[in-house]
Amino acid sequence: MAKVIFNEDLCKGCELCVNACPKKIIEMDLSKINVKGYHPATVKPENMNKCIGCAFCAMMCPDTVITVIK
Amino acid sequence: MAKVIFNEDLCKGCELCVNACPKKIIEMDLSKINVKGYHPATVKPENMNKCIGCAFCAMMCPDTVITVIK
Amino acid sequence: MAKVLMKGNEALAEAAIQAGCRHYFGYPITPQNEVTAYMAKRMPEVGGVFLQAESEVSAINMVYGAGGAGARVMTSTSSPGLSLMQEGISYLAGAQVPCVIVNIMRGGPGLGDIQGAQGDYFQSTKGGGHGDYRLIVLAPSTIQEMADLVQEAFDIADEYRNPVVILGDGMLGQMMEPVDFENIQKRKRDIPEKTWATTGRGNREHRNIINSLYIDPPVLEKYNYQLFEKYAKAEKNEVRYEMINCEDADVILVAYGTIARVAKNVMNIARREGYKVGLIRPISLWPFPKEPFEKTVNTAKAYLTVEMSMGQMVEDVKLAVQFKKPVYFYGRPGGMIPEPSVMLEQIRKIAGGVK
Amino acid sequence: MAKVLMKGNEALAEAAIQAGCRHYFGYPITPQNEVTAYMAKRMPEVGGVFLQAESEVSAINMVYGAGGAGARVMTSTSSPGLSLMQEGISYLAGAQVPCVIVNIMRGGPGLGDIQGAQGDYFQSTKGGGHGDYRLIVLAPSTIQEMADLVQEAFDIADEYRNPVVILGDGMLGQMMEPVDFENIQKRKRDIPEKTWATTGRGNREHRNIINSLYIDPPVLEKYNYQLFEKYAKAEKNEVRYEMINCEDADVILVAYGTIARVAKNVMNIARREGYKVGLIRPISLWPFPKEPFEKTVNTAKAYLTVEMSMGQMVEDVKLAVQFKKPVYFYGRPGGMIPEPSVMLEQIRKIAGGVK
Amino acid sequence: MAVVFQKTKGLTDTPFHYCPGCTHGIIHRLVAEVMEELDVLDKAIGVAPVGCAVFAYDYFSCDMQEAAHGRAPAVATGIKRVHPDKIVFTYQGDGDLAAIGTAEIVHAAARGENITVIFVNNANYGMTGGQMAPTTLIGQETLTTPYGRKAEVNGYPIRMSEMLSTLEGVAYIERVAVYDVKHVMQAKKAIKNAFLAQIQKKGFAMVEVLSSCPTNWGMTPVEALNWIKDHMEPYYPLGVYKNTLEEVK
Amino acid sequence: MAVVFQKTKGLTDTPFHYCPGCTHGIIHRLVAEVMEELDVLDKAIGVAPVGCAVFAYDYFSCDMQEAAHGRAPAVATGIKRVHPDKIVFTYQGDGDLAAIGTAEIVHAAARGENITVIFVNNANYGMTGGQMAPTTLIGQETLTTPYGRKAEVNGYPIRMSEMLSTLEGVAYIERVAVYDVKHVMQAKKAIKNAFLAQIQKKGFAMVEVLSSCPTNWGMTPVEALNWIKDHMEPYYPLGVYKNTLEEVK
Amino acid sequence: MEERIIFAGFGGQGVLSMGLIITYAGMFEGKNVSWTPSYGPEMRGGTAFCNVTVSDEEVGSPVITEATSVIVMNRPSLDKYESYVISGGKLFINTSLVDKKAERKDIEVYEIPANDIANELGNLKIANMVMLGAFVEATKVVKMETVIKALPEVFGKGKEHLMSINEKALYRGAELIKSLITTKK
Amino acid sequence: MEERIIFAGFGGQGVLSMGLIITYAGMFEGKNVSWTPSYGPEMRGGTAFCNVTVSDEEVGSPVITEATSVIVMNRPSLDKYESYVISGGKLFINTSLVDKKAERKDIEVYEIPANDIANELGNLKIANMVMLGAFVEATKVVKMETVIKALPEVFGKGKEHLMSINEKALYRGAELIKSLITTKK
Ligand SMILES: Cc1ncc(C[n+]2csc(CCOP(=O)(O)OP(=O)(O)O)c2C)c(N)n1
Ligand SMILES: Cc1ncc(C[n+]2csc(CCOP(=O)(O)OP(=O)(O)O)c2C)c(N)n1
Ligand code: SF4
Ligand code: SF4
Ligand code: SF4
Ligand code: SF4
Ligand code: SF4
Ligand code: SF4
Ligand SMILES: [Mg+2]
Ligand SMILES: [Mg+2]
Repeated sequence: MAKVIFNEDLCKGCELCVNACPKKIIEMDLSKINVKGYHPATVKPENMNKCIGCAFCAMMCPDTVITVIK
Repeated sequence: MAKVIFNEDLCKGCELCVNACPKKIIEMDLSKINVKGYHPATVKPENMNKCIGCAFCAMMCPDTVITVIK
Repeated sequence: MAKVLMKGNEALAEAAIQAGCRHYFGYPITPQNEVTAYMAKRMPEVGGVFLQAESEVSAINMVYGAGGAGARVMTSTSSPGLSLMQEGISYLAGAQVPCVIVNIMRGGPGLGDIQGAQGDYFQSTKGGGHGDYRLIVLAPSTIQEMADLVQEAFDIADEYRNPVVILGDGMLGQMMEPVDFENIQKRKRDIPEKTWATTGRGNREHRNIINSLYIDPPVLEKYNYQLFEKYAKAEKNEVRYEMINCEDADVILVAYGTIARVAKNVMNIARREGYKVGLIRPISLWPFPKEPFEKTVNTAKAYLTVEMSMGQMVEDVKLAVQFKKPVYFYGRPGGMIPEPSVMLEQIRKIAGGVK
Repeated sequence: MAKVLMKGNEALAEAAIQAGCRHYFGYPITPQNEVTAYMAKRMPEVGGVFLQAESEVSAINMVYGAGGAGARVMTSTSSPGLSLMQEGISYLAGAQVPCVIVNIMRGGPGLGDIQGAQGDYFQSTKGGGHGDYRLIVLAPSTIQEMADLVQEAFDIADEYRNPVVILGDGMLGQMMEPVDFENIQKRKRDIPEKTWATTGRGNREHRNIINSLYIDPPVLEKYNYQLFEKYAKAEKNEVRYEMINCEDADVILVAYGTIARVAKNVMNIARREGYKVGLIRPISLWPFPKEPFEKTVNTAKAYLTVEMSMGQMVEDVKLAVQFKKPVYFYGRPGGMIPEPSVMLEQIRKIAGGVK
Repeated sequence: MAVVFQKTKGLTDTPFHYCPGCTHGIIHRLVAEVMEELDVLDKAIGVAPVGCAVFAYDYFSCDMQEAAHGRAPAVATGIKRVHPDKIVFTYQGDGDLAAIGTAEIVHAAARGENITVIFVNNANYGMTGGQMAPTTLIGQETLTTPYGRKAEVNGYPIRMSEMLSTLEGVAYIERVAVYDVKHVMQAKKAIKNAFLAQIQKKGFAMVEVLSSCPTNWGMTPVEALNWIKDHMEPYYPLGVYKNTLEEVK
Repeated sequence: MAVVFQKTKGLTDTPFHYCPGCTHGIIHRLVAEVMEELDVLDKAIGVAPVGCAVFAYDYFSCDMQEAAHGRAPAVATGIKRVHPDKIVFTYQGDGDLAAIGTAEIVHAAARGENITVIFVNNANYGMTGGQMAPTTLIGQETLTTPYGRKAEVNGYPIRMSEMLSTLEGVAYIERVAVYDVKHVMQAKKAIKNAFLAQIQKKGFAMVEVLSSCPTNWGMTPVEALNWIKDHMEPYYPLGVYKNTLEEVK
Repeated sequence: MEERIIFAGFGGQGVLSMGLIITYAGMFEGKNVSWTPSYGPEMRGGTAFCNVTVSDEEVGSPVITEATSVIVMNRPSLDKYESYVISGGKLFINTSLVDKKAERKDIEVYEIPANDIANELGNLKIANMVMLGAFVEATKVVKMETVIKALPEVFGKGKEHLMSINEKALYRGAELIKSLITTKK
Repeated sequence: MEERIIFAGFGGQGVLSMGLIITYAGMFEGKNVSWTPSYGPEMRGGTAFCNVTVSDEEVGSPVITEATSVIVMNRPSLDKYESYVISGGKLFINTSLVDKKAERKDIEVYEIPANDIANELGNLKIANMVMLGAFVEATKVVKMETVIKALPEVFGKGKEHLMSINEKALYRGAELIKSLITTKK
């Protein structure tokens, strides 16, 4: 089982991680605006179990928002 | 019959014409120093008849000293 | 509608085109990018040439080529870019190639920042390049004046066969104000035909040569003297300045460009407070206007020079005042704007009890 | 044998090496080519680096890299080359990178000629680059002094973390005089360790960064003030000049570099004719020596500034004399040397009847 | 559970100032990861350009110098000649490297200067608002080519990797892209090789990275990645242009 | 009797200031002859460099501009953009073109600037007394490589023709030499082509001429010619590197 | 009369346009005007702001340190610009994105939930217009009809479809003020 | 004592070396000295010259406009420098290459067929040494033995084979002066 952790305040809402995730589990949290003024990326708790820990999201994230644990 | 004319005062004594002449008739006039301080190139009158007007000398002269007539 | 709202950089560019400039060479740099962008858009519309050079070094040498070939030509940049142009500028002055060079100054030294500043006064007026030469340097303080002076600059350049610098700052480049292009007043000048330009020999008898090399010192010396005769003429005819409320002024503010606007406000506030304050605003930084100082030095008690720098024009003010009256200085470097409140305080201090 | 006969350019180069300079980056230009050639030969002998850059622009930026990395580094050039270095120089000053920059001036503007001249005074002392900064500028007038000052220049650069300019002219670069390298007097200085240099982090806690960008204006402003505190210290401690026969002098000649030698001769001749003539020779052009003028302004009747230019230092002389006494000027541009006879004539005229 | 991916020690804690989705951020990370993996952070000295990456000195956790626009290779040369055993790299944009800094990069390459150059080709001048770069494609609209770049006026985009590969001093040149994970991984390999070339004292090494500028291209970050692939890659073929490296296991 | 060879009208009456046997003089003559033959002297505008050819403006009998060191291509660009129908050429040395002026020549070529460049490669800086040029051969002694040019220190000589030929804007590039009559004739043909390329509005054209510098090489003029052949030509192969010309009869 | 106004918010919230619209309107009404944007490295994000002066006299400093009004669209802008308001001046806060209250007591504070209203109107992007409407109504720097006339100058002519929604937002903002004032009374 | 000397001729006639030798010799004799060459574009040909000052005092201008002695090795140099000699000064003319006479009457003129003598000695290149010998003998600026000591400094140490021919030339030049002076008497 794998897990992704978002350092939310660094996120700029670019969606490159969304685009990269093979499992399509990342989405933008429209309910939040972070300190930078963006909707941050997130994986809903109910989807986290689908994460395979491939780290594609992290590799495409330009802002080192994502940590991946497996 | 061909003839070469040297604009002597332009000559810098570099001997490129000497080197280029297939007939080896050009030489430096050691008896003269021109206004620039060089021994100018020349063809002795007795050798002028050997000139074939090929203009090799003129083509190699860097200082446009030589006119060739044929 | 006569007035249009425009950024200073755009007004400058449009005014150049209206002055007949059809060749622009430049390299992007903040805070003058709008000039480049505007030219890129407009030049093709008027059949002119906009070319983005590979660097400021190239740009200024393209200006040399085009100016030498007879075109009305312009380049624009900001401080670091101007530094890179110094060799080219010395060549332009040396070979007497007319052109207009715009410097929308930013904070320095080095990379500094990108806010408007006035730290390049020395560079433009004393010669950032090598050798003895002079540039005619004009400093607008409103967007309207930017448009006015650019047009005049091309005429001066052509009349004197000399580069003319428009010295603005980032603030002037970026701000928007209404501009009227229809009623621009220019001095009537006898602009000689460019018979010296390299246009191809055609059936001309002589060859035209654009050059600044005079390998024989006595010849170069003579050439220098000729240049300085020209400069002397400019010192006589091209001095520009604004002078407000100076007749009865005890304290006279001296400022150019953006900060002169602030100084004008301060003058008004101080007047309201009862201080007799005036303003001298040099518009031509070279030739530096000595006249307003000569006119006021006997009546004024002191001068307060305000600059967006550590103090550069203040040297010329001192030379103009000839130490007959004190010359104070207040400046802020790095893109900061001198505070009206500080100016007021200084005025109060300088004026002392006298209201 | 203590004294060796050397060209100024060579003495300069040798002195740099003796001062511990092991990195030289430069680009050939007359009349300083002997520096480049000497360095090319000597540096490998002492385990140093000589690198011919692809241009002066590159050379000055190599200097920036090497100086920022902690080396004692030098470049040399002549007028047009200095103009090309202006952006880099503003960066060096802005990032506080110590280095020595040699300008062996020639006639300008533009390509000009290659004889010695003094037309780059403004460029060096007022700032040919953009923004508010200062260079410490030293002007030797003999070959021995060239060697002396270069050695001191490296120490000053390191003490102040600032570029130091040696301003010579083609004459000084080309002429030969005997030089004594063994008895060079240098001031003892506390030269701080270069803990700021980019040497690789190693086990240092912090990273070292060489930089002149301060994008936030208030921060840049503060940084500017810091720089100017440093400059104020230099203005206090680094003023150098020579003063001869000034105590009783009616007319004081003011001259630097090559032409100061001629002025000294003229002073002697004039003294023999019975005129009370003195000489002030600024050695540091920035900070400009005000002291000798303060000391003499009450006793002298007038000053005569002599330059191999159209008149540049004369502005600083006027500012120093504060218009308390007349300041006359005699100069020749383009690589010509002001005539002793003309100087004498002027002295006679200025001194008037008074002998 | 183990950490599969985390931020490299090659980067400081300062957040990037880049626009959302700008791949400068990815490239930074790759360079930093490579330096960490090669264990050279304590002896690396980087040179930041003028361009969007101007603050690179705040991001890489090694000593840094900020160069004047285009002069990073000269600055790096100065540093390397003082510290031949340190690892010196530049990070430059296409305006910086291929326009104003042309002479500096050509001569650093010709000298075989033993440095590593990261060359970010985003087909425009990002920092100044999106003007034409030497690498801007024909037809591409920018602030200074509002009617699209025209060959008759502005000439042709320069392929720097190809041009510099003609020089003998060059040890390694590769062109990569960062538009998807696979290419990001390839890019990292190339960057590692370019540092290895320096470690092996082989001479000049450069990696040209095709990168996005969503802001000035007027696209979403994801669209911008596709644009790299669809428009840039065809004109700028990926691959190794020169390689004199010894095999390293 | 007819005149077989006489001085071209493309040259003025001013005698050259070049050293005895310096082949700058030959190259000048060829350029002038070509302009005369193509009948463009009345619409030619030349740009002189800084280098031994600095006085070229005194020699060519057309309008001329004297450029700053290395900037001739930028100056020529300025002229050409004002007078697109005039014939604009530069005459530059290897220090001028391949060192300080690298950016200018690369970008003039990349732009396909419709000008003709005569590039005189004499493997050193003649005018300033014989320093290393970017074209100086490995091992060659010069004022600034007193122990011979070393690749480790100074890198490798640049082959400009090869490098510039990678650029799309280039219409014509040929390298020639002037060490004997046959090669002088070939050089003239190349120069003519480079002017024809401009007349045909094909873009950027350059002829690189391997030339001698007897003074600084420390040789007699005749020895210097041989040195071109024996030492320069092997490193700088002669030939056409690019040609997009239409056939002209 | 001299109004010195600072508009501030995130880049992308349209604060430069707000300022521009007022500038055009001021010009149309024959006032002296000047508009100065913040500019910086092109990189998006961070704070954007502009300074607008509308005056009967010549405009002095284009940079405002003593503002008659300040409009803040996000939290960092409030932190930065609250102190710029002159005593007795006006501060407009976009409460949709700013959770903090103003600290100053010597100024008039208007709390406008601009994003929420814009959301109601069906387009988050017009939050700035809501705020602008409120500002115009509260300050009367220019007339609302001149503001409407100025819209095409800023958004481009021919974008009439955008205009109606913008107008609607402006009036909603204005109404809010009217009701606030009524409330106050 | 201050001697200000100009040496002038074609490039290649060794005029710079003549000046250098005197400079070294002056230094060896404890005088203040300075040597300033002409320098220009590297291109060979044309006129070369140098200025040498040997003085008991500090050397002022390194450029000489009022020479105590002028040595001209060719015709253009005579044209250019004859006027530089101070009244009562000395002018040395290489009559082998100069067909013109000096015009000045207020100076001492020495006519030395330097090339011819060098030719006699079997080496045209040492014409400058012949002239130098004459100059030293006529002016006594420095001693001949110091001149001999200075030769290796200029021509490089270890070139002893060159020295003897140079010395011979120097003495032949000196003899010529002696005989001239004898003749005069
Ligand atoms: C001498 C000089 N000229 C121009 C500039 C302005 N400038 C800053 S960045 C830049 C271009 C950056 O483009 P690029 O190198 O492609 O980097 P990017 O921002 O695209 O990553 C320019 C022209 C400058 N700072 N200095
Ligand atoms: C900015 C600048 N830097 C340096 C010089 C000095 N300089 C004059 S010519 C020259 C080199 C000339 O070499 P090259 O271009 O090869 O021409 P050549 O003389 O060999 O024909 C140099 C460095 C200068 N005039 N201007
Ligand atoms: S690690 Fe892979 S599966 Fe998990 S969120 Fe990231 S991209 Fe998706
Ligand atoms: S890629 Fe990174 S910055 Fe972009 S949305 Fe995902 S987490 Fe946020
Ligand atoms: S024309 Fe031919 S044969 Fe006659 S002299 Fe010249 S080279 Fe010799
Ligand atoms: S080639 Fe010309 S300059 Fe040389 S020797 Fe012959 S004629 Fe004289
Ligand atoms: S402007 Fe372009 S290159 Fe620069 S940070 Fe933004 S997206 Fe990236
Ligand atoms: S120095 Fe060399 S290139 Fe220059 S003129 Fe003399 S021989 Fe020719
Ligand atoms: Mg880019
Ligand atoms: Mg050369």
